Amino acid sequence: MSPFSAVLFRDMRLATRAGGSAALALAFFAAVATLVPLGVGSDLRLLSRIAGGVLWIAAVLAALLSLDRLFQSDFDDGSLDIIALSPLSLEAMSFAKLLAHWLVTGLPLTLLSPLLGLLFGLPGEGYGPLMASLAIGTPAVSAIGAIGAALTLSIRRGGLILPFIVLPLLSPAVIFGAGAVLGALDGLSNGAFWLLGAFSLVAVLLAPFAAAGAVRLNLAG
Amino acid sequence: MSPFSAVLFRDMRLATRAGGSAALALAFFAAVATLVPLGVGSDLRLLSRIAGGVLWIAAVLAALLSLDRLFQSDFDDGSLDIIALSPLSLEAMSFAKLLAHWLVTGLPLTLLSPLLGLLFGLPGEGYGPLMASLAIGTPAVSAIGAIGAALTLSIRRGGLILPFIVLPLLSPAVIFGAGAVLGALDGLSNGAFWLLGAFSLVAVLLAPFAAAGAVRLNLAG
Amino acid sequence: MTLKRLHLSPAIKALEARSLTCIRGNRLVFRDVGFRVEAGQMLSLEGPNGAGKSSLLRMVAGFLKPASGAIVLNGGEGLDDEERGRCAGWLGHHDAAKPQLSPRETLQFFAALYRIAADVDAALDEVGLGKARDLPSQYLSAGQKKRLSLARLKLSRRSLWLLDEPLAALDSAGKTLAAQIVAAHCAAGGIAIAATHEPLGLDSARLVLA
Amino acid sequence: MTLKRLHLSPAIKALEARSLTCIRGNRLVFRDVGFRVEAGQMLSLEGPNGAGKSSLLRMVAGFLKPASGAIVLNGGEGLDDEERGRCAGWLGHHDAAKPQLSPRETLQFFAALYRIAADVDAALDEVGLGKARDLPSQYLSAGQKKRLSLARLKLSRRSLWLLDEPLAALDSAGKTLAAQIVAAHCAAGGIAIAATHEPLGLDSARLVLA
Amino acid sequence: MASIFEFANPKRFMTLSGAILPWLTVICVLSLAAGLYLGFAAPPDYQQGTTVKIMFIHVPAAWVAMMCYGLMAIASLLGLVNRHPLADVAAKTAAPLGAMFTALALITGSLWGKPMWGAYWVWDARLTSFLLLLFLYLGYIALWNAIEDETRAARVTAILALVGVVNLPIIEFSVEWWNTLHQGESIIRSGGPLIAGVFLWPLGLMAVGYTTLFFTLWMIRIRTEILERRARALMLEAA
Ligand code: HEM
Ligand SMILES: Nc1ncnc2c1ncn2[C@@H]1O[C@H](COP(=O)(O)OP(=O)(O)OP(=O)(O)O)[C@@H](O)[C@H]1O
Ligand SMILES: Nc1ncnc2c1ncn2[C@@H]1O[C@H](COP(=O)(O)OP(=O)(O)OP(=O)(O)O)[C@@H](O)[C@H]1O
Ligand SMILES: [Mg+2]
Ligand SMILES: [Mg+2]
Repeated sequence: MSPFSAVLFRDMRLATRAGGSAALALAFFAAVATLVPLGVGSDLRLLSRIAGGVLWIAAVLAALLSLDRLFQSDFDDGSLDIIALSPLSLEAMSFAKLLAHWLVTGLPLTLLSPLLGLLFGLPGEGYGPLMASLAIGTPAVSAIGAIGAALTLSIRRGGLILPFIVLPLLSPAVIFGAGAVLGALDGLSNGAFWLLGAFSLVAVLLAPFAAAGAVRLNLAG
Repeated sequence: MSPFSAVLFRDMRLATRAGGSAALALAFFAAVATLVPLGVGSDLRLLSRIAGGVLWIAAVLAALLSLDRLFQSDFDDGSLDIIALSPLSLEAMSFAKLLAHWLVTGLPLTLLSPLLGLLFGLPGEGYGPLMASLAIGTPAVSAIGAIGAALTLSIRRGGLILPFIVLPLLSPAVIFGAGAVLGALDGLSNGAFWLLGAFSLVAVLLAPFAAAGAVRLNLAG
Repeated sequence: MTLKRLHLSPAIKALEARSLTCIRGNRLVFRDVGFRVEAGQMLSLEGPNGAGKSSLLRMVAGFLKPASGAIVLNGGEGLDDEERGRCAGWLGHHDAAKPQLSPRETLQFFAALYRIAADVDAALDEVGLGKARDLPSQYLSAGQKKRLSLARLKLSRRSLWLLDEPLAALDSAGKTLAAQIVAAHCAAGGIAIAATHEPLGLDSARLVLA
Repeated sequence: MTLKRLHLSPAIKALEARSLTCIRGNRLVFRDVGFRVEAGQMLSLEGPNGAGKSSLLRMVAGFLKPASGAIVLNGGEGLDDEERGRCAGWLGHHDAAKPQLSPRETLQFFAALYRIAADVDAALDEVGLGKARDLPSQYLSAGQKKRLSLARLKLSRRSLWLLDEPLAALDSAGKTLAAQIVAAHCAAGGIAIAATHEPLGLDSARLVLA
Repeated sequence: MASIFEFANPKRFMTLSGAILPWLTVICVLSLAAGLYLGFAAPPDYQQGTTVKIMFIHVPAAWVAMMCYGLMAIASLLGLVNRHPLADVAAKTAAPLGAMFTALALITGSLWGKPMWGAYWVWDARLTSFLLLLFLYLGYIALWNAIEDETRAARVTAILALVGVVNLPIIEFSVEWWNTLHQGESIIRSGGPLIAGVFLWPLGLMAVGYTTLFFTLWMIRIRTEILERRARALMLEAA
């Protein structure tokens, strides 16, 4: 196993152990899917209209919930020191970590999204765009979240500052993603998918470098 | 200063230090207030209809986000051992902690709610019920969250089991709380406030005992 | 939600443990362990890593229930676990220092929590933290954190001290200081039980867990 | 995102630190500290709590930049901080053991990360963790965690070992074991720098920070 | 002091359950077979057509799911108060069964919903409260699995079960209230289908079948768990 996949698999394993963050996608999904009707009422027409937006917001919030620990726990227990001295560059490590994060949160959320569509009475033509937009866009959520997590590393409980850093960066993803779903429902063909894809690509390419830079600064200890 | 207020003020101080959970209410508020219109579209009629529900959901999610560390960090760093041996009973400690949590999250959320109402175009008659329902109901959120946090104390990253435990227990609060706002908008006078108040009272009275029981069991270490 | 009144720990004449068995996560850690300590005495817990020293201390504090056996104060006056805990001063593995709070804030919190009217600054000076008094604990060195724990222990007016590796991370001056503090406690009629891989250099009974 | 190839640490002939100054959070910790260690030697860092031993180790590892001065390998071949780090084996204060992972999983991860083909089980047996091999690390005792760190250190084929209180929490057998491991490393031409309040009992140069 | 060593002598339970189990199984199989036969033989409902037959597997599942929570809570209370390990085991083993029956009711219900309401899911009061019940079960199971130490896990989860039992009626009520307050969506809920004798018989038989199925499975799981623990205790003794 290469150093890269060592980090990737370890992070995924940690996430899928009892109480790990893979449960998060599921738990958060369940939380949001039931809370929204309880809060806004059970009218299926209304619910189907906001399904795409709700899922996108859930994706972002789920990322926020788990991302602050992306580097923090390795930092606190000294694992980051060990990793920093390994043959793996911090850039590659950051990429492995964000990939693992996406695989255990973004991907399951995407795969579960049709179920929420069902619960919210989403019309048939909405499912394709819903899944596609999440599949294309959630990598950006993990990537930008990783930058934020690295930036707030040395701040105790930085997770709570994270929203301020991450949200403005992420709002394009939410706009394009939810926009793609709504557009499809209204029969509009729009450029949202392309924009979302481009945004996601840039985010994923840049994030490892930004995150590694921030981690390096924080290693002083 | 009494032992009770020692814990209360310490927790509030920790929450309001850089990166503490007082920022949480604010950040989450900002997140929800900006993301929801982005996600579901800017139709003010729709937004004003869901404003109450959205705020209530935000309150619950914000609680989930911060509550898993209510006892966890004291448990991890040994503070809980010190507190358990103090003259303060674990019941009183649990109460101090949930009170502190409410003062730094539920209360600010309540005070900020009119701002969100404004952003979402809430009609004038909605503001009173919105604030009142949050003021009455958010203590229940902190209380039930405290039970969940204590139950998941000895579990690494127990925060991710938390949603499943806390959600069903909290659903009455969301239903009554959001229901009170909607009812007011529709001009219906309903019993939601009374029900919410009763629920909140019961939750706050029971929580310290349930939480203390769970903490005691988890102290084995 | 009552505040117990036991905050000035009653003098303990003797602490006795009778054939304790410890099971953790379905594994037997030790069985049939017994000892007796009297006022003014110190007991050293020894034994290899994983023998159960820390676990035994947690049992005495009342955190961990023995699978069998009993711990008895003063020949069996019948204090329950929680009340026994109210006699105990604890110095554990962990610092119990919040990273965001300074040593002074940490001790002030402790004093209020334990209802102790104490000169916090003097206590900090005594353990050599005078200069680092207002630095967030996150920035303290390992030994400085341990010194903070020592200061806390000393402030607590508890008669039964439970110490888990009290010397770890301390420099030689710190070790001497720790030993002095424990010696003074015993001289005043207190009891100390210490798990340690380094002798404190004090007169003490020994209990070796295999 | 390149994978560096330095994973078999090159033999180091000498490591030299020249008039290092350490400033942390606007406080001067030490100034003008210099030393030189050669292949096969060990250096003990001594000094009171808060003197800056841990900070100095982090400087040598390349984590912390000196405010002034330089650290030079082999008389100045010009490896940068990160490359110097690739020669270093690290045993820090923290266990670097994930609570959810067992010792075996922890070592397997380490071996893969450092591209070491090693018999993980044998390494665990050697440090006395054979029985606790599959227990989540969360349940390890303090000394067992330290032993896990020792196993990791031994597996790493790095030539420059940086050790922060390697003996803390170990029982006497564990201390002997740790000393043996370090001695073997130096005998094989490695360098060890250890900050410790308890002598390892090995021949070593001493550097005292005031 | 309950401990693994004195693992409160469950011998009586073992002999008793060993004697009852075969009979229970026989009743279960017979009533399920008869219920299914009568159910399929029943004429299609004039209103709901053949889909009415889903009722026979749906309704008893819902009943058993709720009964199970009650039993789990009682066992938890006994475990917490009397410290009887048998009660702990009973509570622990009831939860997955409860979750299973809840899921069964949800799945059959939503399969029924498609022909009846035109959607697999609507936010109806009963449906919603059942979904919340499923979460409660899942949370309970997850908590059990996450705590290594058995005794501790039993006590901690017992607190959850009891808090849940206080809250269940409130959930039930609030959901009912929530759903009837704001919307008059045309859910064919009120009244329900007229239950004629032809439907009543198979339904009753299925109810007996499901209930005995539950108790059979429960007993088997309790027995297995006891044997496992005994084996572990013996290993400890030997260690
Ligand atoms: C996921 C969907 C559903 C769930 C979770 C669900 C849940 C339940 C529950 C909990 C009960 C037992 C209540 C009691 O005995 O008081 C029940 C009974 C019943 N359900 Fe459903 N149900 C679902 C869908 C449906 C559908 C689509 C129909 C048919 C239109 C239906 C018809 C009935 C009938 C006739 C009873 C028995 C009548 C009674 O005892 O009140 N259910 N269901
Ligand atoms: N929750 C747990 N589940 C399973 N095993 C545990 C648990 N907690 C501790 N143990 C095991 O119990 C044994 C005793 O641990 P303890 O911490 O009491 O040892 P110790 O004597 O203090 O050791 P050290 O000298 O290393 O500090 C160890 O083998 C440890 O692995
Ligand atoms: N980030 C920081 N900001 C401010 N001061 C710091 C920071 N980190 C460490 N210090 C201070 O630097 C000094 C040196 O710390 P260091 O951990 O290097 O000491 P040490 O020699 O290892 O002590 P010990 O023997 O207790 O382990 C301490 O006084 C500490 O308070
Ligand atoms: Mg120990
Ligand atoms: Mg140090």
